[in-house]
Amino acid sequence: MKLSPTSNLSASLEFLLQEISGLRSQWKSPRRLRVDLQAETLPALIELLKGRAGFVHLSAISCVDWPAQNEFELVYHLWSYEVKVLVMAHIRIPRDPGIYLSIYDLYRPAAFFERDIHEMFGLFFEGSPDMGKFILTEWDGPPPMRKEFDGEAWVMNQFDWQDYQPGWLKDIEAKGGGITTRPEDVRRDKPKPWDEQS
Amino acid sequence: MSTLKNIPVVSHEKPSGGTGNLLANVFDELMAFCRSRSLFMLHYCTGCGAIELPPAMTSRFDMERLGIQPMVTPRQADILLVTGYVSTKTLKRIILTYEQMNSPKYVIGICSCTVNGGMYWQSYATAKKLNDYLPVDMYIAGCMPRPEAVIHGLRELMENIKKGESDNWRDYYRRYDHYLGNQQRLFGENWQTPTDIIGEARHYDLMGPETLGPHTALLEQHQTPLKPFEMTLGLADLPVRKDEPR
Amino acid sequence: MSDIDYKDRGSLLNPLKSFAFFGRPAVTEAIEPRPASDNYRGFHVNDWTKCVGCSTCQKVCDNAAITMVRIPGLIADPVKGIRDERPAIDYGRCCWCGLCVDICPTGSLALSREYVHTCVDAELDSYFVLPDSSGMHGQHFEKGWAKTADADLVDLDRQKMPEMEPEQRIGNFAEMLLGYDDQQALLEASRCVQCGMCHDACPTHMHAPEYIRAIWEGKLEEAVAWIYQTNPFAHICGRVCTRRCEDACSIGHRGEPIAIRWLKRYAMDAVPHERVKQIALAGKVDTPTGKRVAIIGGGPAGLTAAFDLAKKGHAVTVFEALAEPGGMTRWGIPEYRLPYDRIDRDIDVIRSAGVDIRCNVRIGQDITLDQLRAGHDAVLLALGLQQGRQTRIPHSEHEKVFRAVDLLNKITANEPFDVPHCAVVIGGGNVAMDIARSLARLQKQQYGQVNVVVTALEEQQHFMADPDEIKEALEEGIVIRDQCGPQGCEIDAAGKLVGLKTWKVLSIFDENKRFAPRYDEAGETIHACDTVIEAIGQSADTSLLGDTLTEALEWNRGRIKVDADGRTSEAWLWSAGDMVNGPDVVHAVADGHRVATSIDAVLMEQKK
Amino acid sequence: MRPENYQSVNHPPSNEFELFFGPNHPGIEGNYALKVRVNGDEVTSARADGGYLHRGFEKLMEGRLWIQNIALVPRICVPDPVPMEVCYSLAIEELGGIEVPERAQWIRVMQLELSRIAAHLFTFGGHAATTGMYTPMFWGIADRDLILDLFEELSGGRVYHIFNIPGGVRRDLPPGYLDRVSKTLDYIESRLPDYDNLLFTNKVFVHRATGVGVLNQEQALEWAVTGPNLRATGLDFDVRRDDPYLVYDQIEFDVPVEQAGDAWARALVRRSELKESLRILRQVVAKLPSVGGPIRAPIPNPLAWNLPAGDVYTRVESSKGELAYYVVSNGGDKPYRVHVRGPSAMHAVQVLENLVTGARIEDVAQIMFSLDACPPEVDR
Repeated sequence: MKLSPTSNLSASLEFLLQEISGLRSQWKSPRRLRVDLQAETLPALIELLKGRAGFVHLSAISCVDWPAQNEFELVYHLWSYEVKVLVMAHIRIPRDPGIYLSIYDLYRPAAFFERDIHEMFGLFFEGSPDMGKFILTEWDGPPPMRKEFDGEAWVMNQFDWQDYQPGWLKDIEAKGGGITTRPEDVRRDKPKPWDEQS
Repeated sequence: MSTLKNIPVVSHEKPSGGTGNLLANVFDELMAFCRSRSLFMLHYCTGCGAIELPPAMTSRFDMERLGIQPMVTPRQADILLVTGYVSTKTLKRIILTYEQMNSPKYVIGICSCTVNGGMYWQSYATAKKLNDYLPVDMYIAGCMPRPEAVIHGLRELMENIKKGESDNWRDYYRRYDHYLGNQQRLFGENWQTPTDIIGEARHYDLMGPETLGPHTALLEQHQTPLKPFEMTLGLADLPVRKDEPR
Repeated sequence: MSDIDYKDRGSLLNPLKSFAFFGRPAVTEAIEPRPASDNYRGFHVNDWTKCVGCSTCQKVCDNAAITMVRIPGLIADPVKGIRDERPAIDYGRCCWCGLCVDICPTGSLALSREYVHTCVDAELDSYFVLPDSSGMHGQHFEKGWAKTADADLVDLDRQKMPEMEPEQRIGNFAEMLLGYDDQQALLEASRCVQCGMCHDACPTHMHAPEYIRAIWEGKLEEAVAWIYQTNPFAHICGRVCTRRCEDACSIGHRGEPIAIRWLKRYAMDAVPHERVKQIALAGKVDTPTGKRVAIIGGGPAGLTAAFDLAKKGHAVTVFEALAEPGGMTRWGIPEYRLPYDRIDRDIDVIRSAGVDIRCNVRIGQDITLDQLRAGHDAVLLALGLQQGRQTRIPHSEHEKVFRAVDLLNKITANEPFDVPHCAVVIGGGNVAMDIARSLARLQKQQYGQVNVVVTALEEQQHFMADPDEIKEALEEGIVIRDQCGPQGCEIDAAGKLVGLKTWKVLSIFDENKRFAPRYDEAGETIHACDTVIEAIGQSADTSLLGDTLTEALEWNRGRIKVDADGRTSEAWLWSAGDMVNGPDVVHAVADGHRVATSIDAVLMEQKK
Repeated sequence: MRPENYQSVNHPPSNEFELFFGPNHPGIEGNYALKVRVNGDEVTSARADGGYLHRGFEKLMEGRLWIQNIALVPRICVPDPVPMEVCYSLAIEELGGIEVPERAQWIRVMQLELSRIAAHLFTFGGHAATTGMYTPMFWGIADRDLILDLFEELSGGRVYHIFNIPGGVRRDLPPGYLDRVSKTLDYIESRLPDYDNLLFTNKVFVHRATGVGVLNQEQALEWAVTGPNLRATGLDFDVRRDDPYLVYDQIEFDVPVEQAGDAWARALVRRSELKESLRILRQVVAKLPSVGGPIRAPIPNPLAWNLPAGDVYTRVESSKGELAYYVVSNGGDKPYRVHVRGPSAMHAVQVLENLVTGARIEDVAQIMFSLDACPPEVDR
């Protein structure tokens, strides 16, 4: 079956997707179809979409870190120039060991996105042409986009800030005033008195 | 560069007191005047503030009427314009570039980011205070500053140069240990640049009390002698990727 | 598609057409900086006369560029919600997004059209600026990006409290305000900008920003925990607090303040009572100290002190003269404003802390003060103000002239009395409204129609009563006649009360701000009625102290003199609450805490 | 290492050189680098090297409130910031179920098209300069400045407008603004023939740009090329028309298409887009006075604003191609994850590497500018 923009789009696309087992689909808007499926069946879906439904454009691969579930969520955004629908295919893979298959052989742009995700999340894609560093070549910390990496704390530890001593501040301090709240103070959660007691 | 010794050393210290020859400083002042009227600005877009430089350079705000024009090579540039945030990766290149520039040289930090981190104060990827790593001559406030503000800052810099007040480039030699220490803190102990700042400081009589210190000692410990520069970038190791359409 | 054909390979001569531009004036601007546009986002200016130092700008700043600086010499008035702090901007962080301007609750902050600032390395301190209205370099520049009505990020309108319609509520004493539902509470809580002015203004310094935040986050138990940090009269204050906090609220400068009181009420009502008890008693000391404290008076001050002391392990006994504890909150405030089951809940929490409350025990009659002193290590007097003040106008000793507190007491105790067919209330405070509205309800129940007149010296907009109360009273059919100075009760030949004579008030205070009303006799009015009720204030009945003690104590204008901690000149005796501070629930609570701290410190010192 | 240790460079005994092309190089757009290997004049292989402008936006945004991020997003693409703001705002509005008032939508379209004109004028200039012609650059930048003046008047900022906010826009139009927009449009329209004479029908430029960096349609689809670069290969696609957002479905405009897929075709598509943008703007200027109503839907207090949990993928057509935001909320007051899909991420890495390989060294800069690759979008 080949999709055409004139046919009843949502029905035929859903009919096509029935070939994938364990797949749930949901129309979020007339041009956005969310698909949740098992990680093993994703290559089959992608092959199906590209081969039979004209989804030739890989718009992006997004990665979301869910440390509580110990999972990475990968979202493949695929667009079809023919039927003008964007399919967002969501899969979950375990954070450990954090390895998944590359779709480079089907979509060339995947190389960039997979490399980026590898750099930022430490998720390895088997079969991707280049998993070398691209942006973070001078970075030897943990993959920064992982939730457990607290960028702000790292920055506070790594850098000093300007210690401004302007004349007006000295005058005010001489009169007994001065800085009461620094911007860093309001960013911290206030301590709760009952936590101290216990 | 082996001809370094042949370059005459010019003393930039003004003779103290007014007892000397009235004409003694005339040459220096003329030099300073001329210098201030032909500044070459290194064409390096380090951050987002660079977007306001093309308007400043071209017809509308016309930097060239001040004698300032972009220069593509650091070897001939006088001004290093750091246009906004500098990521760690860029900062390394900026320091290399700065050290390659010929003295006297001036650094202008524009935008908030060069002062105290700016917008990206939380970012793990950017350096926060430019003056930790390089001596800065002029700051221009804004995020980003308008071309008028940039030109205003450049005029201030010209004025300072004419008066002989802008000589922070010496500071880099005199307090090299300080700058190197901050660089090492950010880039790691093994950090070294191909320019021999200590040697140049000795040669040009620019040694200061803080030229040498614990950080330069660390540098001497870690540094590997510069080998004759092989023209290789390690590209051979990387897979050559030429996607053929199927 | 394109108007240039791709097959058109162009011409070498085409560029020469640009010679048409030869000799035309250049587009180059003058070298001096141009003036910026009308809403340019340049350096900050801040109108210090409008700025209240609420630090909302600091919270919205995404670049952590704003530091609050305390400046001695500026006005600092927690009651009005003004701090002597002003924002200082770090131009090494600022990105001129203008969010601080759009969110500024008072509208004091703006961005100017000034945009040039340069400095050398040694002058880098000039990047840290304390903006005032004079601009970055003291030169005058017009305001650029300033607050406009349609771009305001502050939500100025509060969620409307659902309430019964006047027709529904007038015939009964059911609670007239229905309370926020979850959605309303969430929306109302989300309006808060967490400035903490309310915390500063509150006599007992309730953690209002924290519990509002917790309500917004949906953590209602955490909200209750925050409330119980400072106030065991949580249900009561959630309904009838005089809410100094809302007067200080920085949103209130241009809009309606956050409904802090209703949010407290919402949180307290939403958490099950048993859970509230557990939360409230967290942190109670397990081991008794062996010290005994007697508290005279079961009102807010006494019970707050009792709660605190009991949590610290002291054995506390409260002696209450009336049948139920709660003081004025129970005996003075009508049920439609504060249902009795809510008072019972608060009392239950206090009781569960181990406080022994003995009702119907009148000091001096059932037990003497000396006995108390002998049996306890400390005694706290928290009698409250239970005597109504009298106007002492002619014929005011008539039997149909009542004190408001006495009638309210009767209504609470469900004691029968003759409900007047037509009543005139003297006084413009909350008690006057309470009695007027209570009588109106009774009249509606018994006679089917409302006939109550409230007269007061002040103009209606200057009444001491809460504006909401006045509005609701009017809705319920009560007539308000302002600027009426009572001159005497009219008695007919049979000795029956027939009215109240008033003169029009010209002014209330003299030039020294002393109470000295001047009247216009021509404006005489007779308000026909069968009952007159005086609601012009209360005083304390300190007769139980006995002559010796009254002699021994130091007094201050008719009130017992206490030190900053609430201790009287007698070392074993403390005093707190309305009898020291004047009538106010939340003040009494604050006082209770203060006295409890003092008593605890003294007792623990003794123990050592 | 001491000065006496400096030694002269040893050249390898062949025509093969490996060069750093950037980051400090006049032929590179922004702060970006290519490592190229050349054999004589011909580039035999190339690797892109990004990250010089990396600020970790996606991480930063996770640490800031929904509304605070509006100041951050325009910085992701400096020459064309409005699509960034609009795309982010659209994502939030979709997550929060906020209905944008119609007037705000028209104002957004106006900004988007003004920004597109500004970005295209900038790109022409750069493209011309890489072929050694500086006059178009001077003209383009000076004319772009007139658009920036309009932006300054509207939003108070020349380059970073920060004018679009979730729910709508931040201010209403200043009085008489549309007249000034019209005047500027007239002026720019009158300049188009001059640009044609100077650049697009200049035989020197045509010869220099034809056949350079040729992408056929198959390759373009293969490498996920979008925007003008894709349309230059003959594929008639524009997000504005085919996946409409805002009020683009009420506006009449054509999608310019070229067939050749080389640098000139790409320049021509941009040139025609300028005209289409002018046409859109004329319609907006005509329409806006009749669209009343508020400029912003009411949004909650920004300091206490939770968005419902969910995820959304919004995309807009920026001057560089398809720009998309993938925003995930876990119900909190800050984004849980934001993924920015900049169009240049494709053009500046894989496409550029492939197009440069086999080209001549002097065309490298032209290829990069003709792709209109914007490094900050790649690095984020």
